[in-house]
Amino acid sequence: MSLDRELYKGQTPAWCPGCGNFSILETLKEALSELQIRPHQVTLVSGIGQAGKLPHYMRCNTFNGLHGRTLPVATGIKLANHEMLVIAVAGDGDCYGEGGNHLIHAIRRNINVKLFVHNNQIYGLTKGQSSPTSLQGMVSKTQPFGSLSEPLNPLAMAVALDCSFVARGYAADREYLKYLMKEAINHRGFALLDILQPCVTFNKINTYQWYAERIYRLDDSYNNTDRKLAFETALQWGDRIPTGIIFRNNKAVFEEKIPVLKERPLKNNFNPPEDLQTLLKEFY
Amino acid sequence: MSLDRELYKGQTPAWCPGCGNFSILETLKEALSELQIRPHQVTLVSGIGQAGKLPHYMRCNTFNGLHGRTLPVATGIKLANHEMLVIAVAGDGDCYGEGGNHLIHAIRRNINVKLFVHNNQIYGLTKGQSSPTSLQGMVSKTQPFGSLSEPLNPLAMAVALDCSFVARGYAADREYLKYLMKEAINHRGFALLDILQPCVTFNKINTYQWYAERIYRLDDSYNNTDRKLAFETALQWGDRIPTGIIFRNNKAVFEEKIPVLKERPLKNNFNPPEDLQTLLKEFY
Amino acid sequence: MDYTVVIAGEAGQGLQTIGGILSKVFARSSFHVFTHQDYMSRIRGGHNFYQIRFSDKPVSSSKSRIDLLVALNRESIEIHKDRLTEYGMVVYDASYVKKTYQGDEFLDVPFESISRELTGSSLMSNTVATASVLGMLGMDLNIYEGIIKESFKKKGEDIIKKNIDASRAGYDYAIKKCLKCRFSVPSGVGRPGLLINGNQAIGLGAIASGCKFYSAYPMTPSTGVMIYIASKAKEYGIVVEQAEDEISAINMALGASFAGVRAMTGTSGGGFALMVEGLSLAGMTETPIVIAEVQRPGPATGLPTRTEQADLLFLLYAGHGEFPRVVFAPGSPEQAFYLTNRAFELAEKYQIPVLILSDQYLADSQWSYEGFDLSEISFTDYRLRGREFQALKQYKRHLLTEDGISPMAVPGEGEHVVVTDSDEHDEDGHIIEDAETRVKMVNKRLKAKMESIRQEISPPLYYGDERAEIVLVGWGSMYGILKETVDVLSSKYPISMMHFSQIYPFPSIKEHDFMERLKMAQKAICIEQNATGQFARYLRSETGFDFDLKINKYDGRPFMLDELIGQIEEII
Amino acid sequence: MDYTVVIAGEAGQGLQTIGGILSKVFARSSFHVFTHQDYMSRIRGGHNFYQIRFSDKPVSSSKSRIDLLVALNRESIEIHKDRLTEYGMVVYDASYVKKTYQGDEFLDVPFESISRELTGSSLMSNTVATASVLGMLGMDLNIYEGIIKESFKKKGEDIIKKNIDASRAGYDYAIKKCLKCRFSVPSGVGRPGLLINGNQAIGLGAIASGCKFYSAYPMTPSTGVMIYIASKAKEYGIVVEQAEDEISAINMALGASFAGVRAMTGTSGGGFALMVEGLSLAGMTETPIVIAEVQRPGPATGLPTRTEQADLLFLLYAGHGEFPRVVFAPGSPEQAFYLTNRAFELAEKYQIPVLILSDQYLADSQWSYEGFDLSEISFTDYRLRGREFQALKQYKRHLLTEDGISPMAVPGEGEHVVVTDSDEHDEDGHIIEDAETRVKMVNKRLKAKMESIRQEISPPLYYGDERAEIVLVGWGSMYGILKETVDVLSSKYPISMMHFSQIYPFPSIKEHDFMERLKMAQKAICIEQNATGQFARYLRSETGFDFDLKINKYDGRPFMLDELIGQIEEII
Ligand SMILES: Cc1ncc(C[n+]2csc(CCOP(=O)(O)OP(=O)(O)O)c2C)c(N)n1
Ligand SMILES: Cc1ncc(C[n+]2csc(CCOP(=O)(O)OP(=O)(O)O)c2C)c(N)n1
Ligand code: SF4
Ligand code: SF4
Ligand SMILES: [Mg+2]
Ligand SMILES: [Mg+2]
Repeated sequence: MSLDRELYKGQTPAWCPGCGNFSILETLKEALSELQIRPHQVTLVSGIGQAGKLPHYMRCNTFNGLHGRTLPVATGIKLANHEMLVIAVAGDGDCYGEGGNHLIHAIRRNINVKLFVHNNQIYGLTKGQSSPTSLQGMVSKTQPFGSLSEPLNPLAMAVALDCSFVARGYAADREYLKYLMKEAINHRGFALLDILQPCVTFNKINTYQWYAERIYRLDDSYNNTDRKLAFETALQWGDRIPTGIIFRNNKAVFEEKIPVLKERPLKNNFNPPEDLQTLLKEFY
Repeated sequence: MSLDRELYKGQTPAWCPGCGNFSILETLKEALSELQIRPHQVTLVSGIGQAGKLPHYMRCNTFNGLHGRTLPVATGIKLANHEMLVIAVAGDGDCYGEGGNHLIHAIRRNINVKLFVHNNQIYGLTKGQSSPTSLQGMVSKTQPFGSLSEPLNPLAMAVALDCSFVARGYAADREYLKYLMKEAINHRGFALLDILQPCVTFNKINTYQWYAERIYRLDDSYNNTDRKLAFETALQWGDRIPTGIIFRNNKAVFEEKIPVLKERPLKNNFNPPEDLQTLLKEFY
Repeated sequence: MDYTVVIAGEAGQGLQTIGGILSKVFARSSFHVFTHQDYMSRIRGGHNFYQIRFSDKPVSSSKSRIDLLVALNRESIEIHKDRLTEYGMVVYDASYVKKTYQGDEFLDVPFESISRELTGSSLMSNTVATASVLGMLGMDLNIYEGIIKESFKKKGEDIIKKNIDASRAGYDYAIKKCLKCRFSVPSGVGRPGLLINGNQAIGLGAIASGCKFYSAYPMTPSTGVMIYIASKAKEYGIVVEQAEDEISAINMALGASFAGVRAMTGTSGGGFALMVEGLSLAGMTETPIVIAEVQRPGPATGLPTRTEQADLLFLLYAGHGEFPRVVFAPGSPEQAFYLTNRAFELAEKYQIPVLILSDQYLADSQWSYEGFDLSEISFTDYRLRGREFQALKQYKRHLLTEDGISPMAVPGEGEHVVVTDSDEHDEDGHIIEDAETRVKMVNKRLKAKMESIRQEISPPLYYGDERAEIVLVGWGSMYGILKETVDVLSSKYPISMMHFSQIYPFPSIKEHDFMERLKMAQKAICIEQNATGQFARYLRSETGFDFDLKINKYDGRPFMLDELIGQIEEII
Repeated sequence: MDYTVVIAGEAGQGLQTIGGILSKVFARSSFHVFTHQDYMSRIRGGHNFYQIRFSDKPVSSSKSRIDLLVALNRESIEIHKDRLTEYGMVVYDASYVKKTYQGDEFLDVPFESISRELTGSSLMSNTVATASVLGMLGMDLNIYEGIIKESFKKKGEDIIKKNIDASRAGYDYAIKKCLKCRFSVPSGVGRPGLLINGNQAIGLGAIASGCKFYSAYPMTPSTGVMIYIASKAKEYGIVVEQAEDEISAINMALGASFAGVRAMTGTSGGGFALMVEGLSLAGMTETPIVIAEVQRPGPATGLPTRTEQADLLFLLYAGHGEFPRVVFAPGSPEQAFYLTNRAFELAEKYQIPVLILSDQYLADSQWSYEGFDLSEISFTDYRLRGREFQALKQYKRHLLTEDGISPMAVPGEGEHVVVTDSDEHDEDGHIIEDAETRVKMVNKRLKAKMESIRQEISPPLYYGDERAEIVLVGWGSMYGILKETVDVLSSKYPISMMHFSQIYPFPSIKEHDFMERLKMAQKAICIEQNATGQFARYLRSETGFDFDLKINKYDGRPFMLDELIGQIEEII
């Protein structure tokens, strides 16, 4: 039995009509409702960008922080309350540009946080500069000679870092996206779900049509526990772009390795210690 | 004919006796002298850490900047003067921890900068906290439960990012290290050379002996242009640890794609424009 | 004659284009023009407006009341109709907004259907709208037609013709139907004016000063500086690099500067917060850099597209440790242009970071001018290059000198090596730890230089009654509004303005007597767009002077002329 | 009786162990102890020293002159021998330093060969050295033996025995050979003392306040706080996380705080520079956080292991936009302990960032105390949890209230959702852009709270002559030295100290009359460890008061008591 989706109802989105973000929002609500996760049982942590506004458009605990800093905040929340489902919602500029370092280290930690990246291959909110995933040659007002850098392949990078769950979804393939979201949420460990998201206003290259012509779902026979295969699959980008769970493993989860969190969430342990004298004694 | 190595003579190192940094320093001088690169033709950019002190211990142009920020400074220098050889000298904490984001994006740019990482798998200068490459379980005063994160594999990450030159050296294998340094310097494009460097004071796990038992040189038959093979090779870490050029490609170099730099280095172009009236006219 | 035209609608409806063109027409018609923009942090929808004031007398601020409202949607009418002046008019497209408004003040011009009839598509609706405004104002269409020809040159004759047809139809329609229009716009006297906003002026000033390297990370409202410079990169041989983050942006610029080029970065408060460590690095390594900080209301993300002046104290003291800096806060695009040049000169001469503190109000406001005097722009190359460098017997990057300025050579241009260090260092640039060298270096780097730098700082600009009893004190983007306020109120009161644009170091009160004027005034009012009165606090820390009257606005919107005048009259 | 013992040698020779043990022996012998450390930014070699002063009267600073120098290498003798007092002694191992010094002041104790003879290895040389000092001082060996037993408990009886043998041998040797020793150390009166340094005191204060989350990136001289807390993590159920950088450190702590635990981070100036955007985020989201900033000389990397007070103004105004904060600068470990507790209380009560500004001098200096009064420690849980939260009909994280304090609930503990935002937001925490809500939120978040917070701030500590003509003003780590200076000079002059440890907001001058004292003084001297007189400038911005006498030290070393007294007497 899914929960009533009205439960998650939030403010009216300020996104452009037709923006890929709408489907991501609706799909997330669906996934949560099907998983029977109530609004107060999940915290969405977002940064700044169009993607970062998502939590305002639904109802749930929300920390909408700084551009690029979703993962540290999410990590802090998860460590303070590991019973909470913590999802970081980020843009491609947010998470692969400004916040790139945190991604590397969140993956290394394998903290049980879910990262959903709205990858529109552009800086949307700031009006169309190229992002780390923009294709080479994309011209913008700040890149008059076109984007000169090789686009970041977040999935290949994640596989290289032995990320415990690596997947790609597509905003317009909602059924599959919902499945991927649910798998990511159910996975124990850090999960990166990169979601290709058309930006109808600024990204005139990677349009709905562009994606539609290229995107396919990985089939059931695909072995997503094979790291080398995963690496090869992650490198596919061109005429055919795979979506699905590229890689997963079952390595130990960060917060489970911390002895202090064994018995209860840190937040339940908020009182100061009573035996301060013991501490003081050591200084004599 | 090599240049006289006295040319590069600098201050007396303040490193601990036996530290792996000494061989890196001497090897670098040798490599430069054999390549006949004079002190004023190279700029070393370093951060803060034991590795970051290296430029003071030789003679050459030096920008010893902030912890973690070698690559942006090096990028700025290279863009201002692409005729200069620019080498960034960093520690593992410096470059994979604090500065992790810059590494990703320097690789994406493929700026023709060389990055030599003194990877001692520890924070040396700050007295032995674990670093991003420390093995799991390494206990330190700030990690009482041991390092809980999976060590970063910089080579696998670089291969995933399609870095144009990816190599690993070992401080104590000086001949080979010199070869790798020279190859990195001669390569056109961004080059990451990760150098395993024993820290005799704080790293009691990854000692000279530990490395000696594991390290081998990739043999001549190894095809370092095969990205998948490179990925597999980069993942080797355990009983046997490969050194050598793991991966290379010949993709276009960043600064060569910038039309403005076609004719001469930016620094030679320092005068303000004469036709300011033209600019003004557009505003009428 | 002094009219305010407001174009209002949703993001994405093209109101910036209409506003931009109308302003240009007014400026080319040799009127004085002042515009400001009010927009939301979204790409489509919501409510934005573009406000233009033009007059045959100088204008440098906006007013609350609207003479002509171009309403692109229904909401715009609801929001702004109470702001209309007595004979104010609203022009709109009733069929588009699906409502017909009754009343003399409403003029329904079918933008869309005119466009569609003439060109087969609704694409030229905005052209119709623009031209109808000119019709209502009784102005000529020539200048607008000229602009159409320029802007669509690349798109070909057909597009030009369609636009011209659409504009004529809109124009004629408005003239015919707007019987209630009482506007009377004289035909221009004087020469066409230059129209420029704060961001462009900083970019222009940078290029004029020989800036060859600009690295930044996009951030509203500073991105305009980057966009302007990027648009000239190819022609003027400039490298513009979008960095992965602001930390990288400032460190790249420092690298480029070290290597021998004039370098700059720009951002807003949140991005600047990330640059603070790099700022301190510039201080320690004595690497010149110019940083534009275009403020928006904080803290944190705040109101990303609005205006505030709340980063002043932050900028004055940003960075750990002590090092010299200069902080400028231009009051107008003109000041921004000249001060950016001065920023580059001082940065290079003293090998220091120079900060240009702007804000969204200045960044997005256009001012008109007869022109800029390019002969006021200076350029001195303070670096040791080529032969001069080669000829030296020895070279020490951080040589101890009496005035604190060490020779700054371009690495690679001579056999000597150039060494600098973020650690405390000796004259050679090598790391040291002893107390003696430390003290010498602080004395050289900070103390010796700071005193000379102070000599370079001009006193505040004083405007109005020489013996004013009321002195309005402001800084940065308050310039235009304070100046007009003085103009308006000077008929009633002995009033003047004291405007600070060269903020730090504080202008020498030994050599300039401006503090006397302040002390003599019966009422000194410090007017700032922030909640805590940062400039007042700064002035007190420098002079001990305490304002007892302050006007602070912190809702993210600029002062309107009449609003400020009202507030002043209330407290004096 | 008032002796200064200095242990000097290379990094890595174990002088910190010797110094640490000797200080502990003195404290346990019920003497008053003050130590400070001088070390280089390297792991081996160079020159470091550890200076201990102990006395039967309270001591809170170091002196230039040395009564007993333990020289672990030759350089140490050369560097420090001129600092010896009239009957001062040097103890050293002539065979190890390969030189025998002539003169009554030199005592050669063969640390190494005694160790080798007794234990077969040179490993116990430092034990020999430590004990020889006790012998020279004519003190008892019991306490040291007790310490040996405690510290080597885990290593087993054999090691304990070897150390005890070595210590006895060294002790006996010194007593026998040191015929020139004139030290006279009374046997302790009173109870053994607690010995603690500034970093430990902050860590202890944090744990005592219920801090459960500490995320940081290592940075000298702040790392000690992290190390102390980490050492107690398991026992006290604290999560200590080494972040990938300082940006992550502060954002993690904010996340943890949002989720319901008391959280803290610590760093030094350069790391703090990277946290500034996060600080502003704490301000906007009203998330409590405590940040320790342990200063070292800047700018940039500066002198990483030395001391300075040059980040004051930076901290007061760090962060873009305006938001409330509290800044404390404890003057001693005792103050650090209590103020850290107060920091947590205020952070939670007002939902603000609280900054603890320390420095290397305070961080690494040990003070002795009879004890700390744990009943002075307060704890109130200001959060809405469990039933209380569940019982609410509705919940708004940023509810507008008269005192500006909104209910802070722990997410997940009730059905209501907890929403906050770095953008300007409404009561629910959702993003807004309108002027009205903006103004209300600034009034709530900043203005309403700031006034109540000011009421919580205590006036400066006044010590000495009530009608002093000379008032020494200082802040932070200047406390100990100023206090002793007053003690010494009060026989000659009517002198007093005014010490600020609760820096920001500035203590209310309406409610406290400390400024009157300052104005009445004939000479007010502001004494700071920085080059520009930051506190003096801050005081002026708050009160208009201008110091005409200032003493500034910026060589990275702390003031010595006699040095400061000399400087004061020179200018008064
Ligand atoms: C520190 C900082 N730098 C820059 C910005 C300005 N900024 C806001 S959103 C954004 C990029 C948006 O791109 P992305 O993250 O891809 O999100 P999208 O809008 O495309 O969803 C930038 C640069 C900021 N808010 N903070
Ligand atoms: C912003 C900042 N954070 C922290 C430090 C303190 N710090 C100096 S070196 C260092 C780490 C050193 O480790 P690594 O980079 O691996 O270099 P190594 O000393 O091991 O060569 C740290 C954390 C600093 N200087 N600046
Ligand atoms: S700009 Fe692009 S990403 Fe942003 S709302 Fe519009 S379509 Fe979506
Ligand atoms: S601490 Fe380690 S890395 Fe640093 S100098 Fe000593 S041995 Fe080398
Ligand atoms: Mg994006
Ligand atoms: Mg290291």
